[in-house]
Amino acid sequence: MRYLATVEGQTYEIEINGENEITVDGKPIDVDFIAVADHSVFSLILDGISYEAYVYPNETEVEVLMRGKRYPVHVEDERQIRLRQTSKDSVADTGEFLLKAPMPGLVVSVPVVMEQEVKSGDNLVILESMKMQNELKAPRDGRVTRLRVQAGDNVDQNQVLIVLE
Amino acid sequence: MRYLATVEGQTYEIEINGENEITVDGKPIDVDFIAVADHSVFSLILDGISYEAYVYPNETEVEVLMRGKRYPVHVEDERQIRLRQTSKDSVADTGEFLLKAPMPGLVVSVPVVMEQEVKSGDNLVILESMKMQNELKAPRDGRVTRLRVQAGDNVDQNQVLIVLE
Amino acid sequence: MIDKVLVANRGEIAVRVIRACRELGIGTVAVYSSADRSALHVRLADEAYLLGPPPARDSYLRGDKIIEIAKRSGAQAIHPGYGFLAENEGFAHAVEGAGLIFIGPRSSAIAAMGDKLEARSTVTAAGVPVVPGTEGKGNLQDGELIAVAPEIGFPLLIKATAGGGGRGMREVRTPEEMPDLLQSARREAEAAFGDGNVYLEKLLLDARHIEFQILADSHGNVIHLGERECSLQRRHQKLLEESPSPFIDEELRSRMGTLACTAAQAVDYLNAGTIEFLVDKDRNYYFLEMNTRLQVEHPVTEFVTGVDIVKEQIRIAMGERLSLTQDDIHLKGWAIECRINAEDPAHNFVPSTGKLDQIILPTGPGIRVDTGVYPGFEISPYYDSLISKLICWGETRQEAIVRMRHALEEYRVVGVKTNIPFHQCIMDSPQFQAGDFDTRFIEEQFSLEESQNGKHKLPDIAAILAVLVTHREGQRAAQIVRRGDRDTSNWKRMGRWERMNH
Amino acid sequence: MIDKVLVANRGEIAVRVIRACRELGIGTVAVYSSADRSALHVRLADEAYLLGPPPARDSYLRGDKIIEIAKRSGAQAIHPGYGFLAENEGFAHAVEGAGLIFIGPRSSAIAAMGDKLEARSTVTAAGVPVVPGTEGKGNLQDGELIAVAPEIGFPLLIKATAGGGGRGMREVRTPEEMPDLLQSARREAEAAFGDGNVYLEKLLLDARHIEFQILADSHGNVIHLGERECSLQRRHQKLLEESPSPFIDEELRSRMGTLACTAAQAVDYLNAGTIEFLVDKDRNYYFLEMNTRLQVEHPVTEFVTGVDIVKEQIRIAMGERLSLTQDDIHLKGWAIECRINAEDPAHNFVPSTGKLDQIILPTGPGIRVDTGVYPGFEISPYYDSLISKLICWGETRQEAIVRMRHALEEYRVVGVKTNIPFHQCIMDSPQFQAGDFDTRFIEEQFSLEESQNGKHKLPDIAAILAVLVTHREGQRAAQIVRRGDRDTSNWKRMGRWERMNH
Repeated sequence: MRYLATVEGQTYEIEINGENEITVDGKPIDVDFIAVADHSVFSLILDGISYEAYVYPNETEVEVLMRGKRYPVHVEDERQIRLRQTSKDSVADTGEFLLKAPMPGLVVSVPVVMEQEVKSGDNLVILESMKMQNELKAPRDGRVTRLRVQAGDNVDQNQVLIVLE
Repeated sequence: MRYLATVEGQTYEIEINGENEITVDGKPIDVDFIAVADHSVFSLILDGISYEAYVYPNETEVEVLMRGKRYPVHVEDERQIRLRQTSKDSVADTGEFLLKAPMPGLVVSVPVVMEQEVKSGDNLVILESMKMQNELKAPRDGRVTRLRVQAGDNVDQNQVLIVLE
Repeated sequence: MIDKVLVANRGEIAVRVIRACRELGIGTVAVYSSADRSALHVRLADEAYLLGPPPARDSYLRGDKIIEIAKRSGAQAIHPGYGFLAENEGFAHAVEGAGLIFIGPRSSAIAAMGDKLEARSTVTAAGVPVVPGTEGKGNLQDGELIAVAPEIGFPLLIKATAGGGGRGMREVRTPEEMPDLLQSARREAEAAFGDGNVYLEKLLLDARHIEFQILADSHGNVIHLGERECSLQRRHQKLLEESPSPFIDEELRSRMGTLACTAAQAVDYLNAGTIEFLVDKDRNYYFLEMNTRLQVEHPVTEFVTGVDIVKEQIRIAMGERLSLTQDDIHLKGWAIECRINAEDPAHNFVPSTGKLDQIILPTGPGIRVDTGVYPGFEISPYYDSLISKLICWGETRQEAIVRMRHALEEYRVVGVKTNIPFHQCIMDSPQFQAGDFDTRFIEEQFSLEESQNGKHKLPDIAAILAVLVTHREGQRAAQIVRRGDRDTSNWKRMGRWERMNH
Repeated sequence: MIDKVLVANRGEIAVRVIRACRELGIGTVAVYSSADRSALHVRLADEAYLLGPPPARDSYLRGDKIIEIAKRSGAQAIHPGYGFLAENEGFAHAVEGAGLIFIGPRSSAIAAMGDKLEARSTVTAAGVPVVPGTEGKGNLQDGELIAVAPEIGFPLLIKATAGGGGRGMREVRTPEEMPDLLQSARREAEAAFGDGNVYLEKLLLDARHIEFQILADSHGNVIHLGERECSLQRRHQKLLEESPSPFIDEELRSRMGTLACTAAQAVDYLNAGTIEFLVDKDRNYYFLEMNTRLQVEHPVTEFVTGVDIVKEQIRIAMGERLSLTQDDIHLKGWAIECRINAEDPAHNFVPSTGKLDQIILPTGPGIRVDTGVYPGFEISPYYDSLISKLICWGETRQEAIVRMRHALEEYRVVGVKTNIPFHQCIMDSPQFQAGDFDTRFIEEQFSLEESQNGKHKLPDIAAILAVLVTHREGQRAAQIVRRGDRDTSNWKRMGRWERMNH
């Protein structure tokens, strides 16, 4: 199976041939790779050097956290590479901004109302989480078209709070 | 659901009525009972006193390990109580002794042969595990009727090694 | 005599206090909110009683319930930990009024030091220098504060009169920012402390935050246990502390320590407390405030002095004399504490909640972990994000740093994100290693992104790991699909079987 | 100069040595058997190389491979830990021959002390008293040993000449037992050390096992770091050690310590070593043997002296002078170590293997854990059962005991059984608390069953817990059955759907 992995502007072509055998940009390398403690933490021995990292795959990238440093890696497999090569990005900019809760918490106040025009930097929601009050601000000018929460609501992470148009 | 729990010669009649409500020998008691770290370790708050224990149910009894002390508890539910009351113990003593491996390990030697008459205390198997040699002895006089292992075998815990008759 | 103590707190500090009591042969009573039934302090205490629902105002801030539980359970004393009711004069007073012992200062000293304005006038009168600000001018309105601000000069700080821990605190760089920031500071202070009053203070640049631990018994003895360096802060929250401070020599330590004892004596202080100073680059020092309680960072002092501060608190509360004199206190080696928070340093430090699927703690010599969590515990969004403290001791500062670097790497937390990578970057920073920083270091001179441009970069290894994990996940997904196929064919088989038998 | 060390061991001691190297800025090379790919020492080292299949003779005892890996990886030195090749004179000699540094004594000293018979003659010549036995009589045959036994008197001990750690050791109470026990001792010694030679030694009753830690540099300096009390043993395996010993006062410590240094000097000793003594109830002491390596129980000495013994070993190997003199060594407070073994104390201590599903470590002040495992790791049957060491320090012995009691209770291991309950019973024992025990205590005066008849018995709580868990399990089983029903009906639905569509 062939993959392209892009990290910090550099792309590596990595092919997985077997349990312990990969090629990186054409060079064959012996790897010894296991999961530690079932998941998220992985141990890799490569040419005798012992590495360990957290690896978190998510929708858009694979996050690798190694020795306190974070590497967001974009990984494509063969199918995705083909897809990308044959299609164009067809998603249009809808012009909507969805204010999502960056963390779970309690809505302390919502200093805007429906249809209100707001300026970039205006407070949209005051969210309390872990004893800190967080001011969630408008990233650009716009108009409040949906208002999904009110003071006193408990919200989950990534829950949509307000929509601007 | 009604249970009989016998520990150290004393039998308690315990009825579970709800999530937090039990009766012990007829007395209702509020309990607050949760599993810690998913399994094996349990936390119980009873009249404000906080207890914690390992609880290991196995085929014949429930082993409770609390504050360094071990309590083997025999638990019967309603169905088992009825069964016991209506039937007699019908298992006959077969006269066989199955020597099982008390631990996983390597068989170092088997100083007996088939059909050999052995005396109580004779070595049947020398088993090496975690760098210690363990002499597995005959618990009574008898004759070797089955011999399932030989020197060099790796055995699992509870695997039958030798049968005496 | 005290033979049972109620611990009016949660998390690592409740656990810390429970441990100290147990070792003194004293029984312990935990209190908890319904979110904390499985919390470590509930598990470790001899007794545990429910306070109420998760929000602090309904549970850990319910002083009335806490006193009632103390009396009902037969506890003679209450240890407040830090935060929650620890510096609430009214609570301390109510505890005293209920005939119980408050393990901390007298309520009068909390009042004197808790109101930042009064504190500053008191210590000024005792000859201790303070940072210029609106101290001693009463609780001013926004208009008055805006008017007086230019006299103090910009930049300045808005601080909550009743506050601490960075809550209700705002930095103001220009006069124009004053109205908005006053409003948000008051709102946060009101929410955090039930008191929206604020005051202004000059913002010292190139300053270090250095504090002295003091102990005072009821027989008039006051000693200090040396200093803690607490300049590494983010949003005015301490992140990392050490003792001693690389900035302080024996002469300055002795001078400031004596002054700290003087400040404590000015309010007839009892029990453990901390005098916070700002020290500018010319070694001028100014009294900032007194924390009339146990501090989060007390373990670094314990490591270098060998004194168990929490046990001393309890002994003092029992009326015992300090067993140590100032001459007995010598700092040995170096200790560093990293506060481990459940937050994602790569995404603007948003709090991270959820179940701790796995924790692998660092172990070995010179390592201490104070924690309120364990694998399997669920981090709720109701309380602060501090989940544990990692403290390392070394014979020298250099050794303590190296030990901490490796301990941070060994410390594995799966299930929530933590700021461990952030601490790793600080340990790797040449400026930190050189002891060359001030209170602005983290926010102005330190960058998580830049620190990643070091010599130890391994993008190729990251790429290989990312691909190996992606491949493994893909194979697992394929297996599930295959199993799904099998299930479908089972269904089909079952269907056929059913047809045949109907 | 040493800038890379190969650690020829596994488990907690390999991890301990890796930590010391890292803190000295020295690179580390781990070696491992195929059973240990995910072991902690492999995870923490900079480099890791496979030795071979799980059995020690094919992996950790392959001195030839280890030396080859050291040379290939560029390591200049090898640390042997304890066990495996640590006291193998041939290995030390081969390491020296390969131009590498053996972090330990010279091979000549290992030879002199490793052969128990030669050791006893050497120290006798140096004026150190020894336990009566067949020392200096060469390797006797069974017949000769049986003949000489009555001269020594019963009870006596058969001990492996090459041995240690209780392997190849047997107690003999009557002359009749001699032949059988000689045979089994030789067999175990042969398997453990590749050398079936044994000797006899008088079994001292009411004796304590007390050992002195010594450090010797290549410049002729020898110091001791005080004693360790190691009398608590089961089947001649140490279980629990402390420092200082409750039996030793300053005068005796000084006298025995000086003697220990003399014994070390008699073999021109280099690096860390331990002189073991038996001390009878009249305070007569006898040289037992010298362990020419790091001991399992070294952390208790580290806690009370503040000396990092493993770092000292490395510094000595680099040719440095000891930085401390005898006058610098003062024992502060009290330290106790419990060896945590994967074994079931309730079932005759059978080894327990399997996956460590969960580990909750004790934390807080005065606690040190040295471990070779972590949650998720699988305990294999190939190596010894020691999985970690829990070490507690206290200002007094009493405090150390209380801290240990609670730490043992906090230490939760799920997946394998451990001897933690056994240690808890020892901590609760009045005799242990009074310091009143000898080497026979565990086997003759201490009973796990009897200790359970204490005042803290809670059979009613045990009954309630047993029923609550049984009930919960029953409900869970019922749910699975119900889910099975639902699945069946899905199949039925699917079947109907298929009929309709065919």
